[in-house]
Amino acid sequence: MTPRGYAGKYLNVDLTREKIGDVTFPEETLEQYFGGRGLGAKILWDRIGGKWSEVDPLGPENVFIALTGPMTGIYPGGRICCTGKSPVSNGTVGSTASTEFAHELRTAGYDGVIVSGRADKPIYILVTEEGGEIRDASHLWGTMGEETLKILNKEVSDELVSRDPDVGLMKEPGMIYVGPAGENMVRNACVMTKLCHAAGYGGYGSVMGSKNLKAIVAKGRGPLPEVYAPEAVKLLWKRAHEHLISRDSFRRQGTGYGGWSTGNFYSSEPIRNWQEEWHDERSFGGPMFETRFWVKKQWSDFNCTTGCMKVSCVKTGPWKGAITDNPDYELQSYCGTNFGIYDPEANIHLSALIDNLGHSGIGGANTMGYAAELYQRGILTEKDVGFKLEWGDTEAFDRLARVIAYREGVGDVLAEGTYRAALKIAEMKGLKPEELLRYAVHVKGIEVGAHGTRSDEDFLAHDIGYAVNVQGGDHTSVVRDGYHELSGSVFTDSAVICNFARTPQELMFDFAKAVTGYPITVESWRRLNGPRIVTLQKAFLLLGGPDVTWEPVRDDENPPRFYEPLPSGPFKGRTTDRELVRRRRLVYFETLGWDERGIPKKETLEKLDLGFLEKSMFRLR
Amino acid sequence: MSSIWIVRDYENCSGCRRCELACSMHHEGWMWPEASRIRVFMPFPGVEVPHLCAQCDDYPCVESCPVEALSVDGGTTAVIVDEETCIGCGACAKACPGTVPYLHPRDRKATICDLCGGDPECVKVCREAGYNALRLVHEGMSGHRKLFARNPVDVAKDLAVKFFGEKGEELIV
Amino acid sequence: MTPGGYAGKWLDVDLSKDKIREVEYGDKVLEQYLGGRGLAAKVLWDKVGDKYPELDPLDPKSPLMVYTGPMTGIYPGSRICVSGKSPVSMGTVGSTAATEFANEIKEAGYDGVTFTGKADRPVYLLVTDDGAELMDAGHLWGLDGEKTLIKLNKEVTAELTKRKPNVGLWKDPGMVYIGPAGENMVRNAAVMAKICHACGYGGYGALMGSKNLKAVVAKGRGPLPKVDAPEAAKLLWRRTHQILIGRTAMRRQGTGYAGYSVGAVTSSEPIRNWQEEWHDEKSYGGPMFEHRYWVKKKWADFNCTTNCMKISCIKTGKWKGDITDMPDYELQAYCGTNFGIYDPEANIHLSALADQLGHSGINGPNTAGFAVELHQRDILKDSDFGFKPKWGDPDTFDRIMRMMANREKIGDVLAEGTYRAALKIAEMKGLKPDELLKYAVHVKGIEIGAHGTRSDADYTHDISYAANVQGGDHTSTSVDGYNDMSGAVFTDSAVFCNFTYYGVPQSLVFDFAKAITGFDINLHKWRSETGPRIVTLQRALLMLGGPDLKWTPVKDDDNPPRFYEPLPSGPYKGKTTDRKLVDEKLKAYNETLGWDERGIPTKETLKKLDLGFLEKSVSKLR
Amino acid sequence: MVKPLWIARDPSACSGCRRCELACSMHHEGWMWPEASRIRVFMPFPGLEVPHLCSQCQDYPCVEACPVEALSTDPDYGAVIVDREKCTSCGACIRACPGTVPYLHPGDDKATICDLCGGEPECVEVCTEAGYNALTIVNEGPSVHRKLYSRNPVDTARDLAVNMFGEKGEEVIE
Repeated sequence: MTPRGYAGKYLNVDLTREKIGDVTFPEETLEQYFGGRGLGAKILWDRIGGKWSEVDPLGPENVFIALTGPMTGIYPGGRICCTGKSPVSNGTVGSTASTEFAHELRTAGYDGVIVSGRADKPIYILVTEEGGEIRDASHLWGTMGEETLKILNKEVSDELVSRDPDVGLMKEPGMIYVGPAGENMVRNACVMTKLCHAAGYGGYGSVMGSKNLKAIVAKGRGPLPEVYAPEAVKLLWKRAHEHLISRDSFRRQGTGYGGWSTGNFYSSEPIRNWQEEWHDERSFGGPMFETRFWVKKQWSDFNCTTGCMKVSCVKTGPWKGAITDNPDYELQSYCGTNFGIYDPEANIHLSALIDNLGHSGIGGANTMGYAAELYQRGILTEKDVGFKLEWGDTEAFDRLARVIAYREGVGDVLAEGTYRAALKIAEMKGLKPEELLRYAVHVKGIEVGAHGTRSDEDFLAHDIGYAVNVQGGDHTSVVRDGYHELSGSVFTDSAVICNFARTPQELMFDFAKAVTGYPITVESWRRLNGPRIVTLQKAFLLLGGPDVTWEPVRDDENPPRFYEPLPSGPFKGRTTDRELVRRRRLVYFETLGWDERGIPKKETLEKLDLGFLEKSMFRLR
Repeated sequence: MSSIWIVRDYENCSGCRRCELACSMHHEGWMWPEASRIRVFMPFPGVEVPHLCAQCDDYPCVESCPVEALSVDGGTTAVIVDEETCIGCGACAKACPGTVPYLHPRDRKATICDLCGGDPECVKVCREAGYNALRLVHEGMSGHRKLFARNPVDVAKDLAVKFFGEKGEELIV
Repeated sequence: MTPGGYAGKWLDVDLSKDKIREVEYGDKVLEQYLGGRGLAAKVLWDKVGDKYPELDPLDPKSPLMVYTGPMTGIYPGSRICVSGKSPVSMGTVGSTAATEFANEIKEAGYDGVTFTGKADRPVYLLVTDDGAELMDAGHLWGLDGEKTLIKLNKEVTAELTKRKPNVGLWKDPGMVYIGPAGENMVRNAAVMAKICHACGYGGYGALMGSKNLKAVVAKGRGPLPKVDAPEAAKLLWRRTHQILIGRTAMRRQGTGYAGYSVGAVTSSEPIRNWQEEWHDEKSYGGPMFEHRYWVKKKWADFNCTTNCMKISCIKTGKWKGDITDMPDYELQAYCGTNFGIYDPEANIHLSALADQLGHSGINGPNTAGFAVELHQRDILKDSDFGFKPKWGDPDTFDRIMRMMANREKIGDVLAEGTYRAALKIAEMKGLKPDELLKYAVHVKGIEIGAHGTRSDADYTHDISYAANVQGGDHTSTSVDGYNDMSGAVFTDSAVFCNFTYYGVPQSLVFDFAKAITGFDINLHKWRSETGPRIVTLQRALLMLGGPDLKWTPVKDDDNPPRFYEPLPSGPYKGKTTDRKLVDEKLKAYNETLGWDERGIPTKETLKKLDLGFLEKSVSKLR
Repeated sequence: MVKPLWIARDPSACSGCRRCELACSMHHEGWMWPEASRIRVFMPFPGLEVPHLCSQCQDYPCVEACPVEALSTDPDYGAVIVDREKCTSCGACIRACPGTVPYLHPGDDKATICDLCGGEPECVEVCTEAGYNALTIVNEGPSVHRKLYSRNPVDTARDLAVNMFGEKGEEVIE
């Protein structure tokens, strides 16, 4: 009997042998790992856990997984979770993005798509109620995000209507796709969807690119999966929306006001590759985006009333026609203040370009900022780059983004992501790696989100937030204390719902219980499900390889720059407290039942039903 | 009285100016658009901008007053003008990033929105007409407020581009 | 003591002698004529008197009135009224438009301005709290509406800021102005406001042009005038707005949906110069304007919550950058179906062009349509135009309207308005006038509004235009000489918007008028005395007419010939205006108003309505 | 006379949250079933969401076109009522509708058309609750304009695109 809240089956695609079939997972696994980030990790272990260190993330053996969770589409803010062995951290990241693809997949009767192997020519996968099929995508290979979306929209809609002509108008399919960056396997490229939504962390765009997989498209017409207690769910659904509607300022501003306030209030915004974190450029304030550029002021994703997204459009000047979301805070900062740019119009242009190229707005822009600092310090010269790369020069960063996406010249090195680019450039320039890694702001290879830890005023990032995070610099899953975030981001990324659609925890967990019928509580998630998922991800991270393996404790650390004193703003001189980080790291390991080097202890693995990890963890102790 | 703020969505403003009438009727007893604490600018027809105090977090107007005629209402966070003390020098208007205060046509006293003690009349008539260009929210002090103290002509320039695209840049000079 | 609702002072500007005086009108005159349309006719007579028939409207001595009314600004939907001896009908028209100028001039302490004489160089009048002054407008002469407004806005705001720098920001001034059509004295040119609002009927744009008067600008900082019963007025103000807010369809669609429904449902829309009045072009429906072009969906004028106005903007293609209102029904019809055009984008362009050139959106395109029908009937040739005009081709009408505004080629003749152009072209082509007047759709020289009478399904019927002292003006059509006296005659004299009058109980409106003015004003008194007084005065002036033409009683009190041809298509095919009914109702109308059977006011009526001063001139007409 | 009630729709105010689809399907089908909702939100391009539902045209082309008289109009509010037994899923009503609004139900393949929830549409409730007001109830009697709203959502989206994005709007939808 299909577990409640699940469509009940997953599409399994082997691209090398062009074999497509359905696969299911025992109810016990679903109860333990739920979906998305958690279930993805378990699938990865079952498939390639044994030879994890040897698997090349960009090789055919790596598995690209797009999963929903039991609450996706039913609870406000439906998202898709992309995961697999990460080409950036060599561990795993539960990288989510809001998209209609998620609930379309579920209404087509699938909870996820698992892709292994490598296609010999560009293809995309179409999932409908009749099952999955592999279709040619050669005419799509090389197209930018906006083009891909337009062409696929029409092509698939026409195809589905032709198959069932008199059923009436066919709504558009949902889809996830990669841009040129993913196709050219830029390591931190992301999986794009809905023009400006991205599963940004983890570099899964390059994993799709490595499999010649241009897109996965889904269109279903069935109902959302049955739930355990329908009437309870309907009541909780109403109450959840009432809560979301009550948050007026967030609905009004979305994250589009952060570009000024994070820098000005919290001094934790990346400015010129994190050389500073404070600014007071009023030209970059929310109203300056809203009044001139927001053509739609409440743009929501499936089943969500927050409407934190906005549609911006540049209507005049050289970048006329650029369309993207507010941009959301991460891209306001990374494609704005991080480049020394405080002009909303330029910021919208660069955000739209980065989305269309398929770069990760955070990872890609971090690497571009890193290159600009090397240029500032003379390590990279105009000859190396091929053009002048001054801070604040939008044209230069526009070219740099394209050069990296198409791996031209220095772009080929920078396409390896900030960490590996640092090592390569050190080699090229005959410098010691440390001299380059000083400016690389990453943790475990994953470029840090736009929330610094030095001011300690930020609402997200503090001392060990990134240091011990199994998803490295991922700001959406920063660690607080090894306890709270387990029922926070670990839960939302496994139930695959939006972090911003959080309602009071009892309501969310009652909702989860009413949907699945599993005896989930905040407590059970914080003591068992959460630690189990995080420990499994920690194991992957520790195994690492093949090109990089992280050194326990030494690499469970903030980037060097986060220990330099802040040079400006009200918190000038302040920095992350290294001693506090060391102490809290130990407490964190202890809380999760890991030894002082962060290796999961034997009894912890037993307790969390992760016995299968003992053999490989033993070797690391 | 919890701290309140008037959210203003310029795009929704219809230009009916009922806020000016409601405000002046409340404070002056009769319709007096030029004595209303909220004044609707229209640098170009169709581009109407309601202009009113944004209660900046650092209150530059209160700081700039040479005779301390301006104070802050602890409850509503509104700026309160002591008419006797005010000498009509206009310092507060110059200090305000959006030049919101102005001298009353009757007695050249500084005139600034006092949020009607917590239940603004302008918001009522705007909501009644369904425009929601002015909305009352119960939110604490925030640094974003000051960003809304902008010269209405600058706001209008942005609105014109949003409404009319390229043509918008020629309309407000 | 000034009655409630009035600022109490009017400006009297002699442009020839650059002299500006302040005048006052006694309570009696104000109670009898109220303001706007009524007061303007009285002041016109007082200034001209029995020499009225000899007065050429475009002569410097011809006065131009720019008047508000007691309810302007206070009652929802404030407007300005422009009047004087009409260069088109030779009578008077209370031509109104919604604009902030109206409440600004009252806030500056004046109820209106009367212009006489002619300035030796282009000027504009600036009215502020400190009085009025004539400013140079040399740099504005020749500019289209949009540029005039942009320049004047900046210039006046800068000037006022310079004069009183530290009072804080100066709000934008209100203004009325003319475009090239007015400057070149196109007979039916309009007085423009707010880019797309127009005092369209009467040709007062030409009157302003003839005086070298480019614009009248006002910025006041005072309160709106005191009223007789403030608390009652406030209560009625709230009550009226509640009613206006309840009218969801009018607020949502404005008149922007009528371009389709007046044709498809009531078969009374001008198509190819009224040759047809029905169409079912779905491409011309409201949603086709709303989704693609309306960039602002709720645009309102001062103190009004109907917000029937919308703003359209063409963002792509040949006419990128054109901005106008929705267009409102009259221009959707006259700059659209009347040209055989059913494409919203072309209609928006032509409406914007008509507004920028300063044409009246109804009268100008009526003449343009008349010209193309003459070409269709081979009376006018390609050579007259300089190109081959075609129905349905936007460029044809774009060029004709520009030619009319700049009086080039045939444009110079067409600029005289449909009626006089018909006479001139008959002369030029050696034809009998009637052969051309057959296609001229006007009454008393004033081109008819976009509501036909043949289907009888619209609000315009048999004598709506025939008995109307303002000819083809669709906003103040005649009904029975009693009910219509409290319609537009009242709203154009109290000067507020028709759309905020219909749909609000008349008793409420008249209570509001009483609360404001303190006059003994009620529905019956207005219908039986005040209304008839104003209309009788207008009738007298209309029939005195001159100098270049005089209307023949009864013969000219009639619909245009075309309105007696059977409708060629649509559900009302074959139906037409019933001539017998027109004659009957016209007699009843004259009788109700106390006019003789030729429509000339009798001696007793003049006496009864306190219009004795007209007797000497009117007696000559009997 | 039909009681005055109509769902006024303003696509430019639609946020794309699709709660109307959920509320409608929960009401009619008992559970969240976007594709079985009588109102479906089309999104030909992100940002251009168009709620697509019956406009109760005053001449009811769909009712006229039905070969087996499965469609009728409800006396109170003039909604189109589908008799699911009689319906043979031939699609005639779909082709007859100027906006191709009806569709065949994914569950029982029968023609599915909005019945205005008997006068208190659920979709309007959730839309006004969220403050978008893309769907609002207006007490207006039948008028010729209703049929004009029955347009193919892609055409409406093309217009919205130009309105929102200017020239670029012409390129975003094939």
